[in-house]
Amino acid sequence: MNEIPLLHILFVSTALFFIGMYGFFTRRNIITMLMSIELILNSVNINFVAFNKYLYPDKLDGLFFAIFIIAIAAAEAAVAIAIIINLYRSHSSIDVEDADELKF
Amino acid sequence: MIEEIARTEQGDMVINLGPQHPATHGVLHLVITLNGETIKKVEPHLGYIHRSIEKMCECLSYRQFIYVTSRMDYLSSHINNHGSALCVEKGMQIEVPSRAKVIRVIMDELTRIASHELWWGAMAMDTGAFTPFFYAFRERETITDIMEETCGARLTMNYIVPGGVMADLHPDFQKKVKEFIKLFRAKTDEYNELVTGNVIFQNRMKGVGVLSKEDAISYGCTGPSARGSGVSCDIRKLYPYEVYDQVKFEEVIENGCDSFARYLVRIREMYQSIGIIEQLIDNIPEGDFQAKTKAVLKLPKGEFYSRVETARGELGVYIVSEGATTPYRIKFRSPGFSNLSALDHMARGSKIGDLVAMMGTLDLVIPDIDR
Amino acid sequence: MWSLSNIAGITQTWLNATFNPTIALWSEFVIVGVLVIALFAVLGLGLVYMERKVAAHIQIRLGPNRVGPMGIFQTTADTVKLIMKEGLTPDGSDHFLFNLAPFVVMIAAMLVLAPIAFAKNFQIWDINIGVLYVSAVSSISVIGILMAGWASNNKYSLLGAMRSGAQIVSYELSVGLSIISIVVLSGSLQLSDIIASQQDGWWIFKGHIPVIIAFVIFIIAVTAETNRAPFDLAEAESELTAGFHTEYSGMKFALFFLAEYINIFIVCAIGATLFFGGWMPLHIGNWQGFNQVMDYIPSSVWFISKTLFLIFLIMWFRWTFPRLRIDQLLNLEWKYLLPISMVNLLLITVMAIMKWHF
Amino acid sequence: MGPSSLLVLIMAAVAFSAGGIAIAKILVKGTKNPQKGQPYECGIPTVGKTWIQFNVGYYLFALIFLIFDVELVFLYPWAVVVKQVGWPALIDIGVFLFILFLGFLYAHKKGALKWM
Amino acid sequence: MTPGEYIKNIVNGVKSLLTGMKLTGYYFMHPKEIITEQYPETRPVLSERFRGEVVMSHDEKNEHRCTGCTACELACPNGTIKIITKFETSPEGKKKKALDTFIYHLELCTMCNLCIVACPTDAIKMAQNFEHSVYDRNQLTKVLNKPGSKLMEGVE
Amino acid sequence: MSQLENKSQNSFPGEVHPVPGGDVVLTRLDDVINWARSNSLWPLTFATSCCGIELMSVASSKYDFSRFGFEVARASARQADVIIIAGTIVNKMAPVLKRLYDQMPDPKYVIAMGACAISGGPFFYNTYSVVKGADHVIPVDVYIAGCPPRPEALLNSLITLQQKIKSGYTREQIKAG
Amino acid sequence: MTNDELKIKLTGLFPSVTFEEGGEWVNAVVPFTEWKTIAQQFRNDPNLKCDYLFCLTCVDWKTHLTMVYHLTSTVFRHNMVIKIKLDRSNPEIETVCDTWRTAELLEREVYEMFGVKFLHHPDLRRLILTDDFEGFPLRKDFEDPVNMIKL
Amino acid sequence: MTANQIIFYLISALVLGSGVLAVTTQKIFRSAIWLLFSLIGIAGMFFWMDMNFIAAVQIIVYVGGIVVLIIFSIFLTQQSGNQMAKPVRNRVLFSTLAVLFGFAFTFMLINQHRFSASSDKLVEPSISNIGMRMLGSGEQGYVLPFEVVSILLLAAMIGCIVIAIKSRPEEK
Ligand code: SF4
Ligand code: SF4
Ligand code: SF4
Repeated sequence: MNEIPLLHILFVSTALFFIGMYGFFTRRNIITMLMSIELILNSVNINFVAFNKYLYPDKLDGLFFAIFIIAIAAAEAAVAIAIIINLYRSHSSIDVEDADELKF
Repeated sequence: MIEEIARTEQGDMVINLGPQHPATHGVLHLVITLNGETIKKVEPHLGYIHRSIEKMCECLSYRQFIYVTSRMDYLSSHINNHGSALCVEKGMQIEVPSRAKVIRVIMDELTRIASHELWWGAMAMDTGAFTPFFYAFRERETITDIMEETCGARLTMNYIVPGGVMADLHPDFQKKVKEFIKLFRAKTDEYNELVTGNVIFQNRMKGVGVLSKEDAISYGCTGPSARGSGVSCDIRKLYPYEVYDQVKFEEVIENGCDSFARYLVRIREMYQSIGIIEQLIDNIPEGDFQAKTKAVLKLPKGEFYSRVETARGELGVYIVSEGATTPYRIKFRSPGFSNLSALDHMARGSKIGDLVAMMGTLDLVIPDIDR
Repeated sequence: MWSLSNIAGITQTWLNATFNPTIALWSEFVIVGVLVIALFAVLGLGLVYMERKVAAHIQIRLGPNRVGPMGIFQTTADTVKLIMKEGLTPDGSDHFLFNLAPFVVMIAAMLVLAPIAFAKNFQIWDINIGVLYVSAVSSISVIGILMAGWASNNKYSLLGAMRSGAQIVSYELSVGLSIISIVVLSGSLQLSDIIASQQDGWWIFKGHIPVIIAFVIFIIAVTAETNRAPFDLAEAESELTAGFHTEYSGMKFALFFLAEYINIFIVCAIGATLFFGGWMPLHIGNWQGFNQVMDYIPSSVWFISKTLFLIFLIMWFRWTFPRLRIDQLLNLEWKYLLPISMVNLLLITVMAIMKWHF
Repeated sequence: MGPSSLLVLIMAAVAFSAGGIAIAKILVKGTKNPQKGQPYECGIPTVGKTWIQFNVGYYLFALIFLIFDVELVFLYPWAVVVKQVGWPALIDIGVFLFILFLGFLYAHKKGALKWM
Repeated sequence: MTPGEYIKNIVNGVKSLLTGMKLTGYYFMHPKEIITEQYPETRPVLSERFRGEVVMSHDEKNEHRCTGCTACELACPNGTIKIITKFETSPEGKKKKALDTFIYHLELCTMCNLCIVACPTDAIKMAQNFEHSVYDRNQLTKVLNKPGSKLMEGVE
Repeated sequence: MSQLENKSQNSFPGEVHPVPGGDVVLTRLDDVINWARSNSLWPLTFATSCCGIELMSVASSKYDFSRFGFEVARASARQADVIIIAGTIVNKMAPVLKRLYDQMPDPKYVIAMGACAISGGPFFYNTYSVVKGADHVIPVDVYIAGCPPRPEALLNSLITLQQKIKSGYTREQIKAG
Repeated sequence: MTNDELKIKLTGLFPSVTFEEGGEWVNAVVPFTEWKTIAQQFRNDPNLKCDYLFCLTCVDWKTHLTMVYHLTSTVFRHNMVIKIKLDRSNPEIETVCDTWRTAELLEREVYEMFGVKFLHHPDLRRLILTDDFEGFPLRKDFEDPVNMIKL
Repeated sequence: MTANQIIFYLISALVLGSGVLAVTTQKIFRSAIWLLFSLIGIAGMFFWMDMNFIAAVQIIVYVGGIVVLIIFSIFLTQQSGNQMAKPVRNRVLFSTLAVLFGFAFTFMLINQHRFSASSDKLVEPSISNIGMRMLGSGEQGYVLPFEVVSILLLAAMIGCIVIAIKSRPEEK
C-alpha cells in the first residue's frame, strides 16, 4: 500500500476534478453537467480518504467527511434531478442554452 | 403503420402485442399506445388467421361445411357443429331423434367444461401462475378422452351431422362421464384454493376491465363476458334448443362488471354444466341416433338463422339459401368478434398487465374472430 | 477429518512449501479462479435442473428424464446448445453496451460470492463488512439490467428494464433493513462473526417473532430483487415476451439465465447465513449430546442443505402464485414491507438491548 | 485471501463469459438476412422509435429510494454497535428514523408513492 | 385504512397465499399424483373410433372392397381423395369400371370421417395410426390400394 | 422405435456426406454438439389455431414434453431453437412467420404440425387467404400430419427431429439424398 | 310481442318500411336514405328498444347488395331483421356505430369484404385482409386465380 | 512493481479513462455508463486503500442510487439514443485550455507541498469504530451531524416531492 506515494493518488484526484470541470464547461445538457459535478465531488472524496489514510491514520475524520459528502451528494442529486425533470416538463428541453430564464 | 406514428403524441409509445405473443392465445395483433405503462388506446388488427371460411362454405355441401365450423372456435368445436347442424335442420325441417338431442346436449356441456377448463388454465397463465394450467389440463384430458372414445377425435370432433350424430355413444360413455363428474367435483375445490381465493389474483382482477351493463349490450358482448356485467344473454335459457328447456339449470349472472365477475361466471358455469350432465346422463332415451335423411341435402330457398350458446357466447349461423346443395351465403356471427370490440373500451387507462388479464377474462379464440 | 477447510489449508501449505511465494500466490489465484468457474457452472446446471424438477413435480408431471439417468444431463445439453448457438447483436442496438451488459451482470454475481462461507473456515475472503459488501455489490446488477434493456433498442426490453430497475431498487430497502435486524442482534457485519454468534442456536429460533417477521420480509424482498415470480415483471412472459433479455440469444442469454440462478443461490446463501446459521449445525442450548451428534454432519452439508431449502422455498413461490402488477408490486414494498420492517427493526433493537433473545 | 480475490473473481467472470461467447463466435456460422438485425416485436416491424423519452412513474420511487438508501448506509455502523452502546443508540436512531418517517408519511400523503 | 384493517389485510393475504402453497406443496410431496404417460415407451391404447388416417383394408389374398365408385371422393370436403379408375374386362367380356389407383393425400386430410360414411362398400376405414412424421411432405401422399390388389369377389 | 429408425434410414439413402473439416476430434465434437442440440430444443410459443391447443396439451402433465427437455418455451424468437407451426398460416401471417424465422439465431429447426401447416389442409381449396403449406414461406424439417395430430404424434415428430439432428445432415443433404 | 304485432307497430312508426315474407322473424326492408334515423328510433323507442345488434352482414345478390341487420331487444326479447338494398357499383350507407357500438368492427369487416362504404364511420380502415389485397372477397364475382384453387 | 502498485495504476487508469469518456461521449446513456465505471473505479480505489466501509457506501449510494436515478432521468427527458448537441467549438477549446492550465497549476502547488503523516498510531477503520464514533458525542463524535443528516434527507425528500408533484401531469 505504502508503495504508492500520496502524490500519485492526489494526481488522480486532481485530474478527476479537472475532468469534471471540463465536462461542466463544455456540456450543454443539464444531466451531463450533473454527472460532471458528481465526478468533482468524487475527486474530493478520494482526497479526504487518502489524507485520512496517509496523514492521519489515528483519526477517522476524513472518512466521516467522505460519508457525509456522499450523503449530501445523494440528496443534491435527488433534488437536482427533480428540478431537471420539472424544467423539462415546462420547457421540454434541458439544454442550458434554452433554460436561461429559470423561472418557476 | 405510418398513420399510426402520425397519430401518436410525443411521449407515447406504440407497442405491438402479437401476433406472436404468448398472451394473445393465437395471433391477435394489438397495437397499443402507451403512456409510460398506462394504456391510452388499444387497436385490434385482425386477419392473421383469416381463413376465408365463409367463402369456402359457399362451395361446400350442407354435409361438408360442418367440419369447417369446428375449426372456427375450436375450443367449442362441438357446439359450433351443433349450431350449424341446427340451422340446416331448421331449413330442411328434419326432426332429430330425441336420443341424438340428448347426446348433443351432453356433448355440448362437456365441451363447455373442457373449454372453461382450458380458459381457466390459460387465464391463470396470463396472470403469471403456471401451475393452474397443468391442473386444468388434467381434468380436460379426461374429457378429451371421453370425446375421443365416442367421437373419434380429441378436438375437432365433427360428430354432429345434420339429422343427429355421426355414431352412437360408446358403451363406456356413461360410466366414464360419471367418473369424470366425480373427479371434477373432487378437484375443482383446488381451483378456488389455488387461484380464486388468492390475494394477488383478486387484486389483479377486481376493479379491472370494467364493462358496464349498457356498454356490454351496446358492444354486443355475449356469453360469460356479458353475464359478468349483469346482462342476461344465455341462449340456452332465452331461446332454448334441443332439450335445454327440459333440464334444470340456472343462468349464471354476476353483477361485478369487472374481470373478477367474468372469472366467477365461468367458474360457476362449469358447475351448472356438470349439473346438466348429471340430469341427463342416466336418462338418455333409447332410439336412433340419426334421423333418416337424404344423401344430398338441399335447403329450400330462404334465410335461416340459428343461435346456440358456445363457451364464449352466442354463435349465430345465418344461411341464405337459393335452393342449391350449397349455401348461397353463410355468415357466422362469432361471439369473440363482438367481445373483442369491447376490449379497447375496457383497457383504456389500465396497465399492460391488466390488458393481458382482461384478454384472459374475455376468453378470446382468434380463429373464431377472424373466421 | 475430510473437510473443505482442511483441504484448502493443506493445498495452501503444500503450495507454499513447494514453490516460491509469487508462484504459490499465482497458482492459488488460478485455483480459486478455476474453482469459482466450476462452482458457477455446477450451480447453474444444478439449480436449473432443480427448478425444472420442482416445477414438474408441483405440476404433476415428470420433468426431464430422458437425457441421462433422471435427465440429469438435460441442463448440460442445454448449456452446450446455448454455447453453440449464434449470438446475435441486433443492428439497431448499441453494440458496445449490448455486449457489455451480460458481463456486468455476471461480474456482479461473481463478486458477491467472495464473502460467502461455504463451510467452516472456507471462504474466499472474509471481508470485514460482509453483508454490507453483499448488498452493495448486488446492486450493481440492476445497472446491467438497465443497460441490457436500453441497449437492445426494443420496446419490450426497455419497459422490462425500467420495471426491474424500479423494482430492484425499491426492494433493496427491505432487504437492507432485514439484514440490519440480524446485524443488530449479532453485532457484526462480518459473515464469520454472524455465524459464530449462532453457535448456540440459529437466529430464527433465538429471535422470537420479530426475527421471523424479518425473515419473511427478507425472503419476499429477495424474491423480488432476483426478479423471480411472482415478481418477475421484468421478464413477464405473458406481458413483455421476455422482458429485458428479449433480444439476447445464445451464450449472452445464457449468461443472464445463469446469473439469475447464481443470484438466487447467493441471496439464499445469505439468508441461510443470517437466519439459519450458515454452516453452523443445529445446536440447541446446552444439550451436549444432541449438539455433538449434529456436529458429525459436515459443515458444508449443513450450509448447502439450508441454502437449498431456501431456494426450494423461492421456487415454490414461483410455481404457486400469480404475478403482481407493477403498481401493486411497488405498493407492497412501500406500503407494507418498508414500514413493517422499520418498526420491526426498532422492536429487534429493543430486544437486543434488553437481551430478551435467548 | 484478501482484496485481491476480487480481482480474481472479476477475471474468472470475464474469462467465463468471454470464453463462452467466443466459442460461439468462432464455431457457429450464422446465416445473415436483413430481418435478423431488426428488433423483435412479436414478428411485426416496430412502430416509431424505441429510444423515445416517455413518462414513467418510476422515477419518483427512485428519488425516494435514494434518500432511504442513504439512511440505510447510516444504519449499518449503528447496527453494529447498538448492543454495546445500549439505550442512547436507540434514542439516536429513534430520532433519525422518526424524522425520516415523517418524510415517508409526507410522501405517502402527497401520493408520491401512488403509481401514476 | 385503519391500522386494524391494515393488519387484517395482511393476515388474510398471507393466509390465502399459504392455502395455495399448501396445495402445490401437497402435489410436490405426492409423486403418485403424477399422471404423465411416457410416450415412446408406452404407446397409448387408442379407442376403435380414433381417426388417425384413412386406410383401405386388404385381406390376405390382397383383395380390397373398393369398386372405384368415387362416392368418397365426392363426399370429401377438401379433395383429399383422388380416385383413378380404369376399365376392366370381366371374364364374361363385359367392360367394367374398376379402381386403378386410390390416391390419398394425408397432408390434406382432416379426419372428418365423411368418406368412410359415404363409402357404400365399407372399403375404407379409419386406422388408429398417428405417427405420421416425415422429412418430406411428398411422402404423405399415399396410394391406398396395394400394388397388384384386386376387387374382392362379390362386392358390387 | 424400430419403425422410426427404419424411416430415418429410408430417408437418408446414398453416401454419407462428411461434415466439413471432419477429422476425428471435430466429428466427436460434432457428435457432442448434435447431441446437445437435439436434446435441448426450445420451442417458440407459436400457435395460430386449433393445433395450438394440442401443442398446449403436449405441454400439459399427461404428455409432458419436458421429459425431452423441450419445455423451455420461449416467447422471444431470439432464444428459440424450433418453431412448431401449429395451425394455419394465412397470407397476412406469412411475412410474420418469415420474420420470426429470420430472427431466430442459427441453428434453427421447423416442425410443420397439422394439415394446415403442411399444405393448407382443410383450407386448401376455395380459399383466397391461406398459404398452401408453410414450406412456401420457410423451410420445414419435419412434417406431422393430422388435424390436429394427437399429442403423441407431436412428440413423435419431435423425436424424429431429434434423430435428424443427431444424424448431422442438413435439410439440403437429405433432399439431395 | 309477436311478429304480427311488431309489423303493425313498425308500419305505424315508419311508413316507408316494407316487409318480406319468410323466416322466423320480421323481415323489414328499409330504404337506405332513412336508415340513420330509423336505426336511432329502433334503439331508443320505448316500445322497441332494440338495443342489441347481434348480427350485421351483407349479402351479394349479384344485382344488388343487401345489408342485413339482426336486432334484439334485451328488454322485450323480440327479434327482427332489417334489410337494406344497396347499389352494387357504389354501395354507401350511413354507419350505425354510434347507435350500436359493436357495429364499428362489424362494419369494417363488411367494408373490406363487400366494399360497402359506411358514411361517417370514425375509422373505416382495413381490418382483416392484407394491406395490398385487391377486390372484395365475399362478393360473388370475386376471382383470385393466384390464391384460390377451385375444387 | 509489485502487484499492489499494478492494481493501483490499473484502477487509476480506469477512473481517469472512463471519467474522460464520461464527459466527452456524445451519447448520453453511454456517458452515464462511463460515469458508472469511473465511480466503481473510485470504489475500487477505496477497497485498495482498505477503507472497505466507504467503498461499500460508495457503491451503494452512487452505483445503486444516483446512477440509477440519472438513468431514469435520461429515460424521462431524452431521446436517449440520439447524439447530444455538440458543444460549441470555441468553448471546447477554451475549456480545454483552462482545464489544462488549472490542472498544471494545482498539481504544481500540490507537488511542492510536503505532506507528512501526523502520527503513526493507527485506528483500524473498522465498522465498529466507525459506529462508535458516529454515535459518540465527544471529540471526534459525529452524532450531531448524523442527526442533522436526517433532517437534510427529510428536507431533500420533501423538496423532491414538492417539485416532482408540481410537474406531475394531471391524472386521468
Ligand atoms: S376423412 Fe375427411 S378429409 Fe379425410 S379423406 Fe375422408 S372425407 Fe376427406
Ligand atoms: S372407397 Fe368406397 S366410396 Fe371410395 S371409391 Fe372405393 S368403394 Fe367408392
Ligand atoms: S390442421 Fe386442422 S387442427 Fe390443425 S390448425 Fe389446421 S384445421 Fe386446425
